[in-house]
Amino acid sequence: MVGSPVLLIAIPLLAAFVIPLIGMIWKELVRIIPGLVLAYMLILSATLLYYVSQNGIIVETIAGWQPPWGINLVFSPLTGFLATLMSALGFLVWLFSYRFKRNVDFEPAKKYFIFLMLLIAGAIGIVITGDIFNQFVFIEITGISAYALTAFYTGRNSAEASFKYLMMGALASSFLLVAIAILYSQLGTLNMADIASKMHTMNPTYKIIALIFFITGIGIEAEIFPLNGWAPDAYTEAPGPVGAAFAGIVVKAGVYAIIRMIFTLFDIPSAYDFLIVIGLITLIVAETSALRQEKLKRMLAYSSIGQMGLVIVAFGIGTHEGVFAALFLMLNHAVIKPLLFFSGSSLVFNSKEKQIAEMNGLGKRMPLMAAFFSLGAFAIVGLPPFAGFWSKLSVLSAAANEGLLLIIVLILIVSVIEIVYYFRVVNRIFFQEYSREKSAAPHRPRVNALVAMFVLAIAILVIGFYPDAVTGILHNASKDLLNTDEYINNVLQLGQSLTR
Amino acid sequence: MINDKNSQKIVDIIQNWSRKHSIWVLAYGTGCGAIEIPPTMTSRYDAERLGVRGAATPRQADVLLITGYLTTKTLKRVIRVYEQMQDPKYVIGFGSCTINGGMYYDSYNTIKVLDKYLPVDVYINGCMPRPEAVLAGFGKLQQLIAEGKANGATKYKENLEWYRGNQKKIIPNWVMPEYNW
Amino acid sequence: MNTIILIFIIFLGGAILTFLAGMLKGILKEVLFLASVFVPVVLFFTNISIGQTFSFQAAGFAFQWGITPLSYVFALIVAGLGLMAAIYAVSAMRNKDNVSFFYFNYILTIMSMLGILFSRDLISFFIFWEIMTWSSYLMVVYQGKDVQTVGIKYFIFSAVGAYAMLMAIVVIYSLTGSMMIDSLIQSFPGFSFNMQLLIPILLLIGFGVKSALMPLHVWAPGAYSHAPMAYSSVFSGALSKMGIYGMVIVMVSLISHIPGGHWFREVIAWLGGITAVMGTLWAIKQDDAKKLLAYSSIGQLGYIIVGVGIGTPLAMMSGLFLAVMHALFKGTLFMVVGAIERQTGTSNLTEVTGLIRKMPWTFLAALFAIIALAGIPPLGGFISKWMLYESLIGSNHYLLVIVIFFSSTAAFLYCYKFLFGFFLGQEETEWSHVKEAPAMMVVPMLILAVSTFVLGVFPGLILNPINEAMQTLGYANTQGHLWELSIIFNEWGNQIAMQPIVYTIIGIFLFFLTFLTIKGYKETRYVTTKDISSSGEVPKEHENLTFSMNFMQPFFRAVEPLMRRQIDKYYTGFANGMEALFDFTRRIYTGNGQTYAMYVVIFVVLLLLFKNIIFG
Amino acid sequence: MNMQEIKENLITHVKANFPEAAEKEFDGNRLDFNVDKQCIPSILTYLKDRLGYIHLSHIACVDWLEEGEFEIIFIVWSPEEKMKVFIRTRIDREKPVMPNIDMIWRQANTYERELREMFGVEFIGLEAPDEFLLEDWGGPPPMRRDFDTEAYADDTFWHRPGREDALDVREEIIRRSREEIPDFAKKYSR
Amino acid sequence: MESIWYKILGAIITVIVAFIVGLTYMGLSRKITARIQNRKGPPFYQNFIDALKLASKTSAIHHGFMQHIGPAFMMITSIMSVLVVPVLTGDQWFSNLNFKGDLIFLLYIMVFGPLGMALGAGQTGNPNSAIGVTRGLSQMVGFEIPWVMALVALMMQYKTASIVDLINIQQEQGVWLMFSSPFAFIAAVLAMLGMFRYSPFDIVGAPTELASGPVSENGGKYLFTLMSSNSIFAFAKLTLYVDLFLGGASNIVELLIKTFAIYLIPMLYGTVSPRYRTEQAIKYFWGWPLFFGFLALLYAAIF
Repeated sequence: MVGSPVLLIAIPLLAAFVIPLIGMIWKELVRIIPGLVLAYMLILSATLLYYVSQNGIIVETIAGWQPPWGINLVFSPLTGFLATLMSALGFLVWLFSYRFKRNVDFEPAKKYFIFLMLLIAGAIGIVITGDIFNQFVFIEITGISAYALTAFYTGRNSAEASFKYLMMGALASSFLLVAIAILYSQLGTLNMADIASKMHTMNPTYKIIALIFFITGIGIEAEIFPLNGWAPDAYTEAPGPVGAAFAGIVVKAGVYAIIRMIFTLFDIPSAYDFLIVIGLITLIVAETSALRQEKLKRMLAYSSIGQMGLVIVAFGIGTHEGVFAALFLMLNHAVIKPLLFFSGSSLVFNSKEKQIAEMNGLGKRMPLMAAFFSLGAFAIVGLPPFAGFWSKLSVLSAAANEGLLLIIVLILIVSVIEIVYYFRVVNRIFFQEYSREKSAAPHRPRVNALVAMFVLAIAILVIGFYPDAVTGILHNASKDLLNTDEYINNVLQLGQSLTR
Repeated sequence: MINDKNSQKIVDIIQNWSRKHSIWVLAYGTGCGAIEIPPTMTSRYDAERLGVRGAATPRQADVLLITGYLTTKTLKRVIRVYEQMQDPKYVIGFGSCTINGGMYYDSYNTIKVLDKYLPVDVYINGCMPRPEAVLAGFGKLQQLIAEGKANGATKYKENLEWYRGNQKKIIPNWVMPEYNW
Repeated sequence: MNTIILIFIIFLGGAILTFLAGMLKGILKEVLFLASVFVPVVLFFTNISIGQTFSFQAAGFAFQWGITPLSYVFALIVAGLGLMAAIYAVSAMRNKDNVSFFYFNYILTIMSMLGILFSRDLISFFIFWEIMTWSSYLMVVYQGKDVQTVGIKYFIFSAVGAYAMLMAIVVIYSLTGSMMIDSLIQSFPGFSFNMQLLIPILLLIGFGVKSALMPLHVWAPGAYSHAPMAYSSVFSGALSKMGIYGMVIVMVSLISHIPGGHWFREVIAWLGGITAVMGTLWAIKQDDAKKLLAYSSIGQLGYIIVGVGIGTPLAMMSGLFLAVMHALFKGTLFMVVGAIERQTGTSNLTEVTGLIRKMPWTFLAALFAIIALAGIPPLGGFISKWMLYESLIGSNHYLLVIVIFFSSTAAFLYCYKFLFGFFLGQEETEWSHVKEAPAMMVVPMLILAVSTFVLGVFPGLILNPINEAMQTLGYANTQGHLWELSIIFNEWGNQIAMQPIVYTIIGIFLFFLTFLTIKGYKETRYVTTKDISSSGEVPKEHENLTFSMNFMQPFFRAVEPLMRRQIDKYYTGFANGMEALFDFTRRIYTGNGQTYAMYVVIFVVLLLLFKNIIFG
Repeated sequence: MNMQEIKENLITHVKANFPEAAEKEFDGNRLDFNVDKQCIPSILTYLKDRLGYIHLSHIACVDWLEEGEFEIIFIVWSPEEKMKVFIRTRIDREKPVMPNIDMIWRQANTYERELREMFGVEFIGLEAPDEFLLEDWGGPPPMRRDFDTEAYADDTFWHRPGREDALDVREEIIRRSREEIPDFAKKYSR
Repeated sequence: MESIWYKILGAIITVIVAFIVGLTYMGLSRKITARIQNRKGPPFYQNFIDALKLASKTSAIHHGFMQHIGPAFMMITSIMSVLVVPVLTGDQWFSNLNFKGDLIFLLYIMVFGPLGMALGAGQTGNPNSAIGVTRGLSQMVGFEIPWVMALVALMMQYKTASIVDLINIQQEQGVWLMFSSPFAFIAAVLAMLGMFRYSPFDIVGAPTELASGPVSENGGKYLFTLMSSNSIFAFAKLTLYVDLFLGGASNIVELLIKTFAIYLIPMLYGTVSPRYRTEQAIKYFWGWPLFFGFLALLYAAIF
């Protein structure tokens, strides 16, 4: 044990408040400290994950209050996996944005890193908390920092996007609060495990209504159609690494919240079918919308929404394979989409409109960026031997095992659409003539950004060529999610923490 | 076997016999004489019974039949056609115009004497010669071939410079490939 | 170390090293490229034996690589043509931009094709299939022309095919719990009828796309003609055969076990027949030699599909033999076009004329290939055509044989057009500077061309492995009964003995060649092509007398009704309609916050209203 | 409208636009105008576009050797009115220059080339190869009246000497056919 | 080894006979055409004189290698087809290559020469030649279809692709195939009209229009080779028809009578027909001949 899971939340929160103070001492520390913090978190969570996989889950109580009364943190293979993923991504986002804006003055850098730390703290909090109200609080923390990061460029469009996000977020909070209120009024507890164990006693009507409000509330964060209106604008207007953070961290947390509700808290079987349907609708609408986009980041945003739809479909299948596939998808999405955002934002760095049409012929000017982008595109559409292939294969395989042929057909049709819009961009980058008037001027990214992208690219290739590197973790995580009883027992009996 | 003199003679006789009875005619229908060819070839006079047959291209033809006056412009083409024909080859001048210009004797643009430019084997007189005369002309040519006297092509080859000089006199702008044998 | 894995490691490492060596100057990348194609191919020919396997586990799937007699036949094509085209490519691609990228993709393509043939399990089959797809896609767009139309079209069709295949694979996996091809074949007869129908159809869509079967062929003309010619020869010669390879397995091992499967095979055979006819007709119409060859490839693949689809022993033999032959002659022809394009700068049949005296060796290769393509004895193309006809007649496909014969006769038209357009006709001064292609380009062409002749005289050389392959597919041994080293039989026992025929032909040819060439009292001389009997007219230097526009116009006046409809237009219309539809869905995201809020409210209200239906 | 009305109508129209044009009437469907050579393109355009004389039948040239002039005649035809109009103009014989009209009628190009070759009339702006009917022509324009074709032929070509006895067989022919030698033929007797 | 030399001798004799018979038939056709046109006409041996004259031309030009070997290609086709077709039934000496090839082989070896010739014609650079070749190839696509239908019908009906087998069947049954498969015979005869390239299907080498088309640059010995190859080829085709539909021939007289009877059909049809354009010719062949071809296939499928 190198530390307690609570540090995963506490340290970034602390860092967020300390950054402005330290900044007064030495400006550069504002940039360095988050990196150190995130690196520590990555090491911590990875070690904990290893520990958990060996010794069973960790349940940490806050201030000595035992569940179901006190707030507790659950570090299981699933939550640990997500937390590790998030801290790793957080680290890469930091690495990419270490010198993100050259000549930036003190203030925005400070703000940026404050909100990034808050964002990561909130997202990890959502994942590892065992208390439903606590989760709501973390969702709020994540949301608020996300609004702020959306408006980071302080332009008119950024403000508008941020405002939309804020408005939707406010709606989400209210629905979420209502749902929590219903649960509390009916069951008298806020602890997830406790709720889960008492759920069968609840009035079905209230149960369903609570579920609906939950889905609506968290669905806004998890980009479920039609609740995801904020997403394209926010992704487009936020800086590139923030888009990566949204896609890799925030949305993952939202999806986690939803599936935790449906898999653990509520015992409503038809909710799985609902997940499949809503996921498919999200997938189809998002991918078809992406086909005709003119702005790169907006296209990536829709693609991101579509991927989340696919994740939700995979979760909706509900079997071990389905969950495994969904987690694999989440992992791959968390690896590939940041690479696309990083390299894409580097490619259009010098363009005003950030249009796809401005990327003509950039492959010759910025070969490395273009190669990273193409690698990401190849991987995300699921071409072997890259990472995306295995997750797509798992999803299809899981669906086939359940006999859901129609889902397979729809997923594959959507994949074709995905191929079309990604390859249009790749074609533009590599095989169209560069024109001085129309194309964006080349931009040479800094070494830290290159390293960040390089790590992601390596990860794509490693997972692609040797998927067994991650499948073990994913299998553990999916077992953990599906085994509701063990979760309840572990939490209510404080799991491993008592024996520690 | 060809070197032997007697057998050469026999071969010559056979070859000349075949040439005599197989006359493929390339009719250069420049003037009004061309109208006399169809009656010669068709049912009434039927030149085919003598082995006379039309040829479509100079490569296949034995006889170049020049049916009438030649302007300087057409003379060029006639020379070209003649030079494209394969040995042995014969020329028949057909009608008065080829002999002495005929009614075009004072024309500023027609040649008057064909044999200054091409080696004519047989002239057929008349303006126009009727098919009987044409057949007689072919008969004369056959006779010459059989006797081995229809050697216009050899004459042309041997006296090429003289012929060429005459041709170039009225065709100053000479762009044709050289006839090199 | 296992030779199989060694081959793939050399390929992959060679590809990466070659790509990296592209950053350096000098001939390092060429050397690396040739080595990384040559070494594995040699390893394949020397160290790989049928039945040798290599197994491992990854991502929860069992992988098995090894070669079967059937895949050995196709691997011969891939390895042989791949090596020849590689030698050709080094010379053909010299001084081009980004050559190392070409080499990289080339090696990957060869590797993936061998991988497909080595795969004994569906998952690695699919992985290699997709690597082949995207590496070939990168080659199609390599020259940067019509990328957004031709390239995307190729990739969409490939993706649709591949995803159909993927769907079949996951369905098979869910049904059998195994990814092994053998276990699929074993358990296939036990599937329900719906699955028995669904799986072959899905697989055939996948394979049909690659082998340019009729409704799925629209990508082929563009893709074949846009790739560099050095690659197109592999593309058309070997890569399309991967579809045939899959089709053979599906046809013989799966469809035969469906009740009423022979109707299925009839349909495929007829599709192949229609493909052959339409490919041929469109090929005649093309003025660009690349397009002509592309359509011709479609037509030839149609023949192969007919042979595979009919599936009698003779038909299957003819299909596989034609697959080999097509690789040889179409590979040669694409190389010829590449050589001509390199030397003259264009591949338009109406522009280039009279190269025969400038590029005699190229002409010789083209002549052999064209004679083989036309199926004229004594070259190898004839053997395959003969077997195809005999098998069709023997199995009472009398209408199909007429269709095939029509297309095969019409093929003479484009064969002639190809040779005439490039090599014959007037020798124009515009092309008087043209020289023969470098030896590294000519030699591979000639080797391939001569091998068509060798296989024509001794078809048994390649029929032997084909026979072994067919025996593993469940056919009886046909040696001595349908073929011997130099004799082929039809199903009624009539025979064609190639050796005496070839000797007679050569004898007659030499006799008359001597007669025509004899000097002495017959003077034979050469004159230029300006010295023609054009009514006494002397063609001037700049006058182009070659007849090449509207070349087969009288023929098209007769067959016009057949060619009025283009399937491509329907696809384009469909795609445009889809884009318009998706443009509509895009408008769901209005960009207006109030609308989004309204969506949320509507969502909640709907869920609440229909909660009993949804969550009941 | 009968022919006379058509002619009067035409004359009024033409006169109104080209006052200097001198008309000359003929029987039947023919009408002549004498104009200055500068007016040629405009009057032809006018006839073609306004009055329906859409067809150019011919361009002819007459060599007025004694007057030192060439007369160029443009013949246009109206299919509706069934009327031929001759536009005549006189140009200097020493420097025969004419405006080119092949942008009005494409076929005028052919006639102009012929006139250029046969009479040496230069059409300004005529774009066509030099040679038309006469290839390799070295002499003066052969259709001019001062061109002596017989002398030229004697110079250029061989003549077969004729019969050995050099008899003038015409006398004998006339005697046999009991005809007189016409005057024009006497001119050519040697 | 002796038997091989006998075979070669037999083959040479066959070729010579074919040459003589073919030229004689062509001469007779000229004579008959002349009589129909109310002319005296040339003697029947006129073609021999022509051939001799062409052979004795003392110069010959070619425009390149392909034109030079084109006639040799043509000769391969002619001689190969006359060797593959059984000339005299049951005769050991003249069995030649009968058992080494069959109908499909014959179909394909028959286009070998024309393709080589077409290449030779293309090499000349004469546009007329190329035009003639395209017309010829297009027309070939026209008449091959009914011709192949007839052959396929025969092969299907009698389950053999060998010509010798077909002759044997006819002799065993005692009925000629022209009576037992009438539709195939009609289709084949209609296709034959195009195959012999007599009028109305002679647009390929139309003398006045195309300057004799593909052969327009060939003179002297090239033309001689082509002419003799044509005569041999004509004989081969006639013999093939006789073998397929008229029960073959066991002695030379029977052979001559039967072949001449077949030969009269395209010849007489030609003398009274004006010339078709290419697409008209193709449409002609895809009309009634195709219909009879289908009938033949139907007939073969039913019986």
